[in-house]
Amino acid sequence: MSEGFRIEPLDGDGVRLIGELDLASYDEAAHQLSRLLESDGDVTLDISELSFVDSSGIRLFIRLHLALEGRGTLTLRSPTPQVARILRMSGVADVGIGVEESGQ
Amino acid sequence: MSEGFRIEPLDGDGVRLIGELDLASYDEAAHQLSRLLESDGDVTLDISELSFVDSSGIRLFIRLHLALEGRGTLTLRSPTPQVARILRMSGVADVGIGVEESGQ
Amino acid sequence: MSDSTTTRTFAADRAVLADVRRFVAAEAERLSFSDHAHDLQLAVNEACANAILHSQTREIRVSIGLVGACLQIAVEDDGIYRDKLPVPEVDREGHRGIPLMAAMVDKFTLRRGTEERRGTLVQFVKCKS
Amino acid sequence: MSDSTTTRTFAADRAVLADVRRFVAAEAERLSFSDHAHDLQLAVNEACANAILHSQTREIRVSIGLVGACLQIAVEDDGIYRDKLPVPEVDREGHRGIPLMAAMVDKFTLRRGTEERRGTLVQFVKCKS
Ligand SMILES: Nc1ncnc2c1ncn2[C@@H]1O[C@H](COP(=O)(O)OP(=O)(O)O)[C@@H](O)[C@H]1O
Ligand SMILES: Nc1ncnc2c1ncn2[C@@H]1O[C@H](COP(=O)(O)OP(=O)(O)O)[C@@H](O)[C@H]1O
Repeated sequence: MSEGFRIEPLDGDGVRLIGELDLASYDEAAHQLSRLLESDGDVTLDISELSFVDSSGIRLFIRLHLALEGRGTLTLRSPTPQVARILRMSGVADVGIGVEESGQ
Repeated sequence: MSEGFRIEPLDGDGVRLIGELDLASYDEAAHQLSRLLESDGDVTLDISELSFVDSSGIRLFIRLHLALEGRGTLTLRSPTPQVARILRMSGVADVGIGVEESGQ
Repeated sequence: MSDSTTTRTFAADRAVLADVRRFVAAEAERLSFSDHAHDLQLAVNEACANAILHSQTREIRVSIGLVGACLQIAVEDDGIYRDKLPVPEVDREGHRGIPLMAAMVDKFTLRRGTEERRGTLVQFVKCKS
Repeated sequence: MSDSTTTRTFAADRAVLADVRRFVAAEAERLSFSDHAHDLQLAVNEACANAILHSQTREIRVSIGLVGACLQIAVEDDGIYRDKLPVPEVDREGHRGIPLMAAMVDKFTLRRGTEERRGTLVQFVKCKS
């Protein structure tokens, strides 16, 4: 995995994405996150410590969303302002991905 | 319909597209061609007199192809060299649309 | 662009696309670029179609001239570029206007119209091969 | 570009993308464009990712400098631009690299590498708002 990206389990439920999600970290991220799809229901990713996301990252979020096939909702929690802007511009919220900005 | 585009029935089977297929002629072309999908089987469009096609035209061909859902094949017959080049560049043959260039 | 630049203004209506293409072909011929007329027509057609579909402009200006040995075409509207990206995985559309126009020319430039400076400018450069 | 242009060469490998972004951020700071560092990083990241994925180049050159009051960045590979368009309706991919990079800057230019003149050049201009 790219030294600049990792995924950590959260105390309660779900996982936290940390670092930079790009073409270099895509494969490993996709592999790890696909396991979250095995259990039924909603998937929440804490992205408060995700400092950068590129088109590969957007692609990954949209693939996860489509893989859920309505069995649950993908939620991206607490993006930094810059990541939130890229998510908005990419239209991910418009296709049904939950984006919970801090303070909401 | 745009004065520069029309569709004519052929003597035998199928239809001929004549003129310029663009954003202006798209709606009427889509409407007329959708009727060809009602009968089962292959759909062949003679495009030897189609002098221009833009991204709307490519979109129409791909939609017809997808609407056939494998019940038959869409074939574009005898494109002019310029239209053939745009079809090649657009990858329509790669997704299963038949493109029969003259002399084949 | 040079002295011999021609500019024509078109209404932002899909019915003008055929006129736009005729204008491009005539100018390409005047400037000895007939060999490239089709590719230039298609590029300008796509840029105008985008202005018509996405910019809410009332008119579109198309300018054609020579810069050195190359033909340069500018397509300008008075709108704001729509930054929100489509999601092709979900909308199932091709969104091939910009890729197609870029593939038709040697150099493609996009200057997005914004709220502070309205007007999206698309510029094409085509050189003799 | 001006005298103060910095050029760095990177291997065409996805592992360099983090270095590319650090380089862009450092140069943006040097040239007083820190406010725009993120957008410039993302634009250059996408251009380099495309060179890595599509151009078969061995290396990528990134140049950053000022042109008047604007920052100009060039990303160049040694490959041939892949003209064949994807078919998003069928491949179900987003193909948002070029739309995304274009949305990050004021002006986006693409000069396609061809067999006769290899090397795709992507150029970004970002001005203070
Ligand atoms: N002249 C314009 N004014 C405003 N937005 C534009 C303009 N040209 C392009 N766009 C934006 O760029 C997007 C991509 O354009 P394009 O590649 O032609 O595909 P499509 O038009 O099918 O979406 C458009 O959906 C729109 O958001
Ligand atoms: N540097 C490059 N060299 C060769 N081809 C390129 C380059 N950049 C882009 N392309 C072509 O442009 C297409 C669109 O690129 P992009 O918008 O980033 O989407 P994607 O990379 O997902 O296809 C690519 O599929 C490729 O055919």
